[in-house]
Amino acid sequence: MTSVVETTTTGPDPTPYYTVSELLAAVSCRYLQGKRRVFAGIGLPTLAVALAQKSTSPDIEQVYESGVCGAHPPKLPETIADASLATGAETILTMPVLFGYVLQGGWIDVGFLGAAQIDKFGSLNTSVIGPWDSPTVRLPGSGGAAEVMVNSREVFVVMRRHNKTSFVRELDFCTSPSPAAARRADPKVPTHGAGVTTVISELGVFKANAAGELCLASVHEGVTVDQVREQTGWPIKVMDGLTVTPPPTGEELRLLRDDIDPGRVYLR
Amino acid sequence: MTSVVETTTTGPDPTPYYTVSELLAAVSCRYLQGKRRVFAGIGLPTLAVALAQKSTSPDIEQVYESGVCGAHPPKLPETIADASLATGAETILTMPVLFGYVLQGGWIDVGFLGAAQIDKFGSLNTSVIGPWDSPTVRLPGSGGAAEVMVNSREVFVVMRRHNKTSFVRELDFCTSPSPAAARRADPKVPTHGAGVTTVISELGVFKANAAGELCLASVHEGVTVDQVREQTGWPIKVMDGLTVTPPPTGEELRLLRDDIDPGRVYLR
Amino acid sequence: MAEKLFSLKDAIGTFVSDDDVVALEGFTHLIPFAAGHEIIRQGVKGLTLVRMTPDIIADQLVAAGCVNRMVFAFTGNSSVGSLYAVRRAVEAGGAGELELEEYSHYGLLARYQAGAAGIPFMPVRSYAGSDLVKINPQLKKVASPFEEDVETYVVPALNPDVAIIHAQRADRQGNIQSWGILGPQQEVAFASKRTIVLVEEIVDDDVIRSDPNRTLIPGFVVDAVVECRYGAHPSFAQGYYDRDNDFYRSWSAISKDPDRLESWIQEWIHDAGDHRGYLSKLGDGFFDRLTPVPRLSTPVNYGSVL
Amino acid sequence: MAEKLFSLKDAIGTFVSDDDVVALEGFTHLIPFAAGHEIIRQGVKGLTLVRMTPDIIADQLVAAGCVNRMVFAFTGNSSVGSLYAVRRAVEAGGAGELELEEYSHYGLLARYQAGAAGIPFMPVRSYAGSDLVKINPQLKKVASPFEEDVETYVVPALNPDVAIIHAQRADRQGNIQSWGILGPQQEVAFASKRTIVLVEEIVDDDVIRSDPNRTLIPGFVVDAVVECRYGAHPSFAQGYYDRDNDFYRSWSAISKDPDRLESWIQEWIHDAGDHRGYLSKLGDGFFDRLTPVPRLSTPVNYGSVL
Repeated sequence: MTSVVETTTTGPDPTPYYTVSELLAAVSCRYLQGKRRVFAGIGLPTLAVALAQKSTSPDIEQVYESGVCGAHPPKLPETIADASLATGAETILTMPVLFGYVLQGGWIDVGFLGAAQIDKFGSLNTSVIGPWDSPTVRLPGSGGAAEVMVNSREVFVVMRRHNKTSFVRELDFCTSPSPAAARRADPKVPTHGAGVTTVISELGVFKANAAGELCLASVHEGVTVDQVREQTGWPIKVMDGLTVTPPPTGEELRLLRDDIDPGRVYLR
Repeated sequence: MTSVVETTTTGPDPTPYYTVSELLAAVSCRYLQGKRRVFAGIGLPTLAVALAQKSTSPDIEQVYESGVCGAHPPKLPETIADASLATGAETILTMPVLFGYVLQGGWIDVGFLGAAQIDKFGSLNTSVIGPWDSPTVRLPGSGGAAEVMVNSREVFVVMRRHNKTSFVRELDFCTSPSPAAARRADPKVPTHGAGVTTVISELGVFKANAAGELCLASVHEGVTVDQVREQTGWPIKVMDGLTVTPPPTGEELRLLRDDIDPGRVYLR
Repeated sequence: MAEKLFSLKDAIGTFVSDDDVVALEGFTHLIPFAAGHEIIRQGVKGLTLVRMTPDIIADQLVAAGCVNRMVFAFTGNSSVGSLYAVRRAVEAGGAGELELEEYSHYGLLARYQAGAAGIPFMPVRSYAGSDLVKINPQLKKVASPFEEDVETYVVPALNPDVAIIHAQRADRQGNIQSWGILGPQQEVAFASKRTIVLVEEIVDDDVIRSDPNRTLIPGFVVDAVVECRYGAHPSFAQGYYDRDNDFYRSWSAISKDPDRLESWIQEWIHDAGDHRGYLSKLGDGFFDRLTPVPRLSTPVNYGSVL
Repeated sequence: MAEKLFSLKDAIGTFVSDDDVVALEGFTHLIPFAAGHEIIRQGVKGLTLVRMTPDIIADQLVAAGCVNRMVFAFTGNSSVGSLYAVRRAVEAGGAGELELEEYSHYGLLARYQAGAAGIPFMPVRSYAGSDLVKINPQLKKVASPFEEDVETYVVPALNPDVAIIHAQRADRQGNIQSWGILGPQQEVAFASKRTIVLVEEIVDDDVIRSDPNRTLIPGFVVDAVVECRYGAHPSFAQGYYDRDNDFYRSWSAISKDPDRLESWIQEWIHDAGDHRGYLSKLGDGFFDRLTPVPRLSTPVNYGSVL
């Protein structure tokens, strides 16, 4: 995927050029409407939440794994535990309180995750490519992802790269299982949230159907269903009423570029 | 028991009059020699620890159930959670940290407890006199006593009243069991500390023998072994080398009266 | 954002109902007395009162007939006396209208911790050999899967309907800051379905945001914030007013005599009308003798590079 | 009272031995880099490194041959790069000399919590259906005794031989104060058999005692306090210096090339001689650009009636 998508001008709002990062941030932001508390790492989720705060959802709040809630950073933070996140924050919780009481306690509406691999029910691999004890690539591991998956009301996954090695039939390693996979493996352990309801990739948007299967709900401008099918490791279902993703508006792009990330820290 | 014990002058140190409170505080203090961290409620234990700090054990530290460690109260505190305990303290821990990490974590050398009833292995009743569901007297309950008993390296018990209704053959209710009682009831649950090693009463001092049974180790001045036997609900064993408790010294009394509790808040 | 500032009357009226499981917490420090009085004023009935250390506030609520059941670890008036309304309701020959569920301190605290953390139970090191396990079916054993023949007692999660606590200060979003002795307030707020917090003062956002580690409870956990100066009296609020030890010492005589206790409740709770009326009865200058000599914390620097 | 003030060299020399289980903690903030460098300087071998987020410090310790086994939840250089020494030691075709024990964040944190609390295990809500349970035998299930047919995963207590952490300030008795992002430092200090704390500054007793709620770790838990200004670099100490993001970004290029990595360790750790030498190499004025704009906390009142 190239880093710049050229689009044609459609309708009254002249759609400008935008990068994949800008597209993913703007589309993610739209799905945050009506949500209150988002648990997210740094990067695209930061942009999406910041955009939501400045547009449709002024009261949306980002909770950071480092324990910071109600952050008012004087500059765009570069890590989930930046000094700037502590400066002027409303709350910094201890780690047992953040993971135990906030996450496990069920206070998070939307968890934002990324992954090296995702399967059709939204289980995620962030541990290894290849066998665990002799991997081709050692990835970072779960971090808090396993907890975010289990404890958020729902999970959004942002996948910058959409191909058959990232959207796979079978994960090399299941780090963060979907609720369906959790129930199948351990039927007596209660599951809580809905798991992954929304995947936003460079090609389109998948939404979970009633059975929890991720189905193509929207393709981005210039992308065809067949292209998505070719780049996905499982036979995809397409939702009734498939749409073409509305591109970022001029206002969204202006906010992202001028207000939120003028230094283009995440708007790569 | 009267509140003032008259004693005869013996030896070079002219023993003055002293109250039961003064006696219990001074005797308790002596057993604290060589101990580092004491978990204690307010009252006689406060006096004993303060006396130890000012005499034989300047580094001894009192940890309070309220989370205060390294207290430097500007005045004698009236509760275990006094405002004055917070003023100038070195540390105030949260309650989960105090009970979980400090107490259960095994950082306490000596726990100080009181009780309405004690049995010969040092199990304590602080819940009810009579049956639990229809008691003659409803007592306060465990509070932290059950945790102090289980988790301290050893426990001192101070019993102001020594008679057959307080030193009993069988407790009306076992609130805080001795390690021996715990192992008998639940052999697979590990026990940790030694339980009650020392009981300081108005009549004398009991020490636990190797089997954990409390045996008379010392009688206070003017008290006979037979008197203790008559006032104790179980057939007592007497330790080899039974001593007469050395009475409070003039210096101990001066410190208690002039320095530690000049307002006689606890020196009743 | 939902409006979080409530009057005390509206907070109790909105969030506390008959037959609720209500946790009033505060460990000697910051006991929510004003909230207890308002519950009595509104005539709430059938409550299960959860409190690690039910003290005078429990005696008042029991005497007023608000409480059917008490979940507790230590019930008494610290070392200065008894709670006679509670004892009359529990002891043989009394009306016997108060059911008890008895724990030790950490047992009940661990129930809050498990409730807050969404786990089914919390292991504790206590209870082997205690008669508490005979009268409380919530104290159970499980085997450790990590060692042969090792068991531990566990207590189940507790999720009260309502937590009511008192704190020193909050902002309008309900971010709650407290210092001094902290008690189980953070645990019970996270564990409960609804949380009401009374504070000595609502402060500017900047004050809260100047010291985010001091925020014990984030606003999203709080349903109602009530500004209620001196609302912890006769308990205390570190740095605002000390404990009214005279009142504590006077309670036994009031509580021992049912008629006198009833009159006290009528006069100081019902007739006073509200917390303002209660303070008026205490009188101008009442808190002078309880006003602390200031000892301010040394500021720390939360700054970062701009 | 035992003397608690140590030089960094003596603290590591006294309390860290070959084959120890050593937890170096700090969540992005307050990572004890200077202590890691001293471990490398002293040539300690065979360590089990426990760390929720092994990052550059882990890459350095692994490259220097100090570590045989790593217990972790997330290993990487935040979002800016990889840890190539760790990867070379783990990936197929590499030397394979690094054993891994893998958790998620809360799984490992809960192990510290159980270790600190003296309980055999801690229940967590994660791990059902995860492949982590297939490769980590420490993740086990127990049945809830409170509900029919309900199970929960549990993790066992972890009690490292040594905890090494960094904090902003302490007194001579080892009472440790920290603010900003707190990480798992309190848990790991209480869980470990020995605890070494590096601090930016040793302050007067009065400073610590002016704000006792800020004391995260009481002195009795701490075996050695080391005054070590800038000892968290390239990590940061809130209010003292910010994170050196340039260094983090530069690490991939160093780490990717084993020769360059070896030279870096030789030059910046061994040849520098000690932390003072490391700071000299950074140069005068180095921290100017990382010095925060002050944002001081509003003082609170811990006073009481005298």
